[in-house]
Parts: sequence; C-alpha cells; structure tokens
Amino acid sequence: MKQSLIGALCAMAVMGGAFAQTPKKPVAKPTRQTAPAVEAKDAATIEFEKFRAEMEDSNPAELFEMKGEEQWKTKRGPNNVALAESCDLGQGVGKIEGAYVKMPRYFADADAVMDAERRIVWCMVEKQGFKFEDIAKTPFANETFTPDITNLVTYVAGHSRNMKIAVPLKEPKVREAYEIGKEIAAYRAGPYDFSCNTCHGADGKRIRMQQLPNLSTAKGAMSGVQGWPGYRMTGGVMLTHQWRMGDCFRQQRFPQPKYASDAVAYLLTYMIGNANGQVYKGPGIKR
Amino acid sequence: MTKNILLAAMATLLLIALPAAAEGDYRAKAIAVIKKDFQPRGQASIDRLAEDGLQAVCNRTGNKPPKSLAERMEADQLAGVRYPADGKLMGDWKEGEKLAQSGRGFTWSDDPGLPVGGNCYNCHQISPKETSFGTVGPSLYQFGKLRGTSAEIQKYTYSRIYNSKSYNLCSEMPRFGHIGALKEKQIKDLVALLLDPESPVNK
Amino acid sequence: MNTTRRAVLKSATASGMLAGLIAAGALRPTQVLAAEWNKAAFEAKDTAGALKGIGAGAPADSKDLILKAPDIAENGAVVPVDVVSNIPNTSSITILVEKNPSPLSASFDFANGALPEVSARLKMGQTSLIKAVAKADGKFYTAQKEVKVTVGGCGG
Amino acid sequence: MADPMKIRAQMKGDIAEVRILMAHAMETGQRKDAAGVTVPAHFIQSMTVEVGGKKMVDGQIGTSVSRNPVFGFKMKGAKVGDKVIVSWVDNKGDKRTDEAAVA
Repeated sequence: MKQSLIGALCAMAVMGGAFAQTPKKPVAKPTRQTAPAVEAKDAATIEFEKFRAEMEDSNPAELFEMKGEEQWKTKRGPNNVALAESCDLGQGVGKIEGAYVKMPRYFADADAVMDAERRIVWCMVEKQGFKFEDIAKTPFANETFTPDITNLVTYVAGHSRNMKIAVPLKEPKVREAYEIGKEIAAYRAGPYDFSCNTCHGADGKRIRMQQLPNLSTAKGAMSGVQGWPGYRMTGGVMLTHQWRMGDCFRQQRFPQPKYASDAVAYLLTYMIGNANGQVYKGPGIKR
Repeated sequence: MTKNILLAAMATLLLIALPAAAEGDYRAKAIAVIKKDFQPRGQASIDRLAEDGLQAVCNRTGNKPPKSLAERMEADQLAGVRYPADGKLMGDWKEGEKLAQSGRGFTWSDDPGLPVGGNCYNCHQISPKETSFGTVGPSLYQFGKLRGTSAEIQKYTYSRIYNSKSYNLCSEMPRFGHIGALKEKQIKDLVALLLDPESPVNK
Repeated sequence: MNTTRRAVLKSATASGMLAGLIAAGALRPTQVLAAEWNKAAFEAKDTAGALKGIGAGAPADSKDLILKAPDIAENGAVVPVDVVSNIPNTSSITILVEKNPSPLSASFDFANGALPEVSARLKMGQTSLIKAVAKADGKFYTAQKEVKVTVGGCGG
Repeated sequence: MADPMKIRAQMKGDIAEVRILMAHAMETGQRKDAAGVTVPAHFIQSMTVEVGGKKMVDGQIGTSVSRNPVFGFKMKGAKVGDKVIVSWVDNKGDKRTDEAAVA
C-alpha cells in the first residue's frame, strides 16, 4: 500500500539508553561527554514556530473539512441515508459540536469503546450500509486518493475546535479500555524490543530532530493528540489519528494493527484520556 | 540454545516469583487484544508479537527487573556475543558513519532484501558534523577520546552494539548483533566510528 | 450565498466558464483572460533564464522589497514565503527558488487597489536562495534570502 | 472535476485580507509513484482574484508552488459584502471558480 511511502523519509529506530547506564563489566569510564558547541537542536523547530501561526491560519486541512461537511450531510450508501440524520457520536443523532473531544467513549449500540474514526466507520456500515471491508481496504489517504472517512473525521474534528478534551474515563468500560491501552503502550516485543513507551515514555527525547511527546503526562499526551487529524506537508495528504497509531507500530517494527480495531481504540483511549482537560485546537498541519 | 532454555527457565521463575495480583489482568487482556487485532504486513510477521524471555521479564517488571535476576540474564546475553574470529574489532569509521546514518530496516515498509541500517543517529549524538541527531540515548561524541582504544574498550564497545542488553537488561537499545540485524563487519565499522582516533567523533 | 450565482459558477467550472460568465455579463472580457502562461520563463532551468523570460535582465537590489521566509524550512515541501514591496508603483512581484529544477515559482500582477504583496507556499528540493523580483515603473528590483532545507524525523 | 477552493476575505481596517486555499495536486512531472512510474505534470498555471467587480490580482504559477496551494493578498478599496471571485486554470485545462463575500 502507498501510505508506507509517507514515512519513507523517516529515519526511525532506536539505539537506546543503553550507554546511559554505568557499564558494569569492562572498565569504561563514563566521563560526561561534552557536546559540541552548538545544540543545533531545534533551530528548525524554533524557526518554524515563527511561521506556525500563519501555517495554521491557512491550513489545507480546511479543504478536507469542507468535503467532509458535504459528505456528512449528503444521503449516501446503499441505504441512502445521511450521517447527519443517522449517526450518533455520543451527543445525539447528527450532533457534532464537541463530539470529537469526548471520544473515545463507550457506545452501547455497538457494545464497544470507539474513537471518532471508528465510530464514524460504524455509522457508515450500520446506518448507510457501506461494507466495512471496503472501507478498511484503503482507510488512509495517499498522494492521489483521500478516503471519505478521512474527510468526515476532519469535518467532525473541526467542530471541537478550542474545546477541552473530555474522555469519559469514569465510565467503567472506558476505564478498562484505558488500562488495557496503557498496557499496550508498555508492551515490548519485535526484533528491536520496542514498545510505544520506548520513544514516548519519558520527557525531552527526540528521534533525529523530532520531539517525542511523553504520553504518560497530560501535556505530552496532548501533543500526541494535537493536530490530528493533520495535513501532512510531506506528500500533502490528510491523515487521521488512526493512521498515526498505525505508523507508530510500523516504526516499532510491529505487524500492522487492524483498522478501527479494539487495539487502536484502547491505545487512543489511554493517550487521549491522559490529555483530558487540555484544549484541542482542531485539525492541524504536520511536518 | 542453552541460552534460550535458560532464559525461558528464568522467565518462568519470574512468573512465580512476582506477585500476579500486582499486574492486574490488564496485561493479559492487552496481550489478548494485541493477538486479536494485529495482522501481518510485509516482512512484519505476526510472530513478532510474541515476547521472548527477556522482553517478558522487562515487560512484567516495568523495565526494572530484580537485580539478581538482571545480572544473571545480562551475563547470559553477554555470553551469547560472537566476536570476530580474526580478533580485530575495529573496522572503517567512514563505513561506520554511513551505517550510523541509515535508519532502514525491519519495518513492514522496508524491503527485506536491502541492508539494514545502524539507526544510530536516530537516538545518539555521534559525529559533531551531524546536527540532526536524537536524544533517546546518550551522546557518544568523543566516545573514544574519553575511553581510549584498549583491547578491553574495543571488546566492550563491540559487545555493547552486538547486544546492549548484556549490560543493561532492559536497555532501550536493540540487540543489533544478537538478532542478526548487523553483521560482524558492520559492527566493526561502528566500533571504529566510536573509537578510531581519526573518526570525527574523537576529533 | 447567492445560490443562482453559485450554480452559474459551478456549471461554469466544467466548461465554457469564460464564455458563460461573459455572456452573463458578470465580467468584462478584458478582465477575464490572464496573460498567456509564460512558458519560456517557467520552463527556464536557471534563474538567469527565468529572469530573462519575464523581461527582468539584471534587477537592482532593493531594501524596500521585503522577503520573509524561514531560515530553516521545517519541510521543503511547504515553505511559507511573504513578499512585500514598499517600492512606489510596484505593479508585479515574482518569486524564484534558485536551485529548483525550474526556478520561477510564481508571478503576480497587481491592479485596482491590490497592495503589492503576496504570501505563498513553495516547494524546495534543497537548500537554496529564494529571490523576489518586483517591477515598478518599468524597472526591476530584487531581494533574496537563503532557506535551509533539512533532513527530517518522523513528523508528529 | 476539481474540488472547491476555500476563500476567506476579511476587512482589517481599510484593507481586505484575502486568503485562498486551492485543492490541487501540483504535480511537478518529476515525482515517481510507488510503482516507479513518473507522474505527469499537473499544476495550476494561472489564477485571478477579482474583488467588487475589479480584477486585482493576475497570477501565473509554476510547479514549485506547494501541493494544495495557499495564497494571501491584501486589497485596498474593498468593503464588507464585496464579492471575491477567484479562478484558476491548470495545464490540462481544468478550471475552477469560487467566490466568497468580504466579511
């Protein structure tokens, strides 16, 4: 599939904190190394920040929001029903204000904890009559194609701009999803012994120049939530949080998580839940 | 192979030794969900989801295994390091630098036929000429200048790249030699990058 | 939104837009047609050729032409650029990326109250000078800035 | 058919700030797709911005403009309610015209 291309530039992997430990066996002297003069560190990031406001102010993500709005309101699918008149994102049928920041949540009709994308897919299948397999075949955008679900998620997310994240963690089923998600984030396996936490479990780390948010803190978790769905400058494609989770697993050298599955929903519950109380700014723009 | 048996035995021991209740059953549920909800793609086969003995110990202890167990298992990891038959541990630092730059390898989108990179700059500062470096691991700038190039240091450096878990059981660094990601010559070149007085790392 | 108008515009996009709008009296013909795309200038492989293509042989450096772009681009695929001309009677602004395979990126003519300034986003294949060229009273002026394009990480 | 643009036009003092988002691939003709096949050039070549019935900007564009182009302009002499009409034409002859009102 093509979305793998998007990450192709991405020089990822980890040679880890091994050397940080005092070596026990041979007598290497772990004298503190002096870094070369410049922390060229984040010169790029700092410079980019200056242009951040302008970039966010005119974000091509809005084009996908527009398309999503049309698709949300149009009667579609074998059942010829509009999502606007059939889909309940937890705030009542067709209501999208603030829905995105209050997911994942538990939906009794599906008996599942669902993130926004999973829920909209569920509506497309259950209400509009689309086939899940068809949606799951090409769930993410590439340079020549943007799936409807991506537009729809972007549209819905746009209606939670400047609202606080409020995942209902007190709800027992959501709480359980959170706890399982936390364990998924800590699970080390694969050829490189990586877990999500290998990169995202401590403050102040980066891969190359890329900052790695610490997902166990509210601020860190929020930076993993902020800007998704996001317009990716590389390739100029609109990508969702579901995609982001999958790409993390790719870089973790894991097999692929199934689209709109429990595993992804639980991981998102952990991550977004940790960001509760933080303000979501809407669809973003990503490097 | 003795090593594997030993590992398995230790992991089992650990299961008995650690209070099961402390984990809740979320970990078990998480593993079940992972097994159910992942699919193979490209070279990333489903068997990658299974923990080996070391991973299981680290996962179960939050990467803080009891000291005695960690030491025994580290010794076992170290015993598995295969050193070059010719006894030479330092190769060509220039080749090492190229290898350190490459982040390729083992993802479902990587061509399994292509050589795997060292991934070093992703996490470490190394040569001062490369300013785009990660900080998951410590800076390795002046690694050799600070330590010299004695036989002992060369052996340490080689084994640490080969299997970092020989020194720190739950290190975040992959076991590059142990899993066969990096071959003997490549590890030698990386040792040279870190230790050779001519390498920019030590200038 | 005027739905009739919108419908007209929508159908117009499919084909015969110009004729349709002119016939509808929406636009005066003289205003519709953009000058023909300057193929020679846009396909020039170097800055000199591109400048020649727009008739700007050797533009003079000007402090009154302000080019804003990042020192380091976070992503070469989308480099934000702002150009503002404080040169009186500026009638056009052109932007070039020196090291791109075809340096000429965009050129704008301003009239009827449009201020001589533009913001745009450019692709840059590598670290390069970005040049802005302004035309005022038939003369050409230029300003430039280097933008570094770096290798990236994993991206958010 | 080309997807709609998003146009925003807002008075800031006596100046109308116009922001335009265009949905377009802006293919350079040099990129190769996943299969290694060169993707043919496909890019917007010209655009115009008309405010209150007057053409204010007449632009020509090349392949170095980013995918899904974004442009910003400032206009004097516009007022709230004025129509902003933006049109583009690409190298394959595809066209698009959209409008918005100055707010």
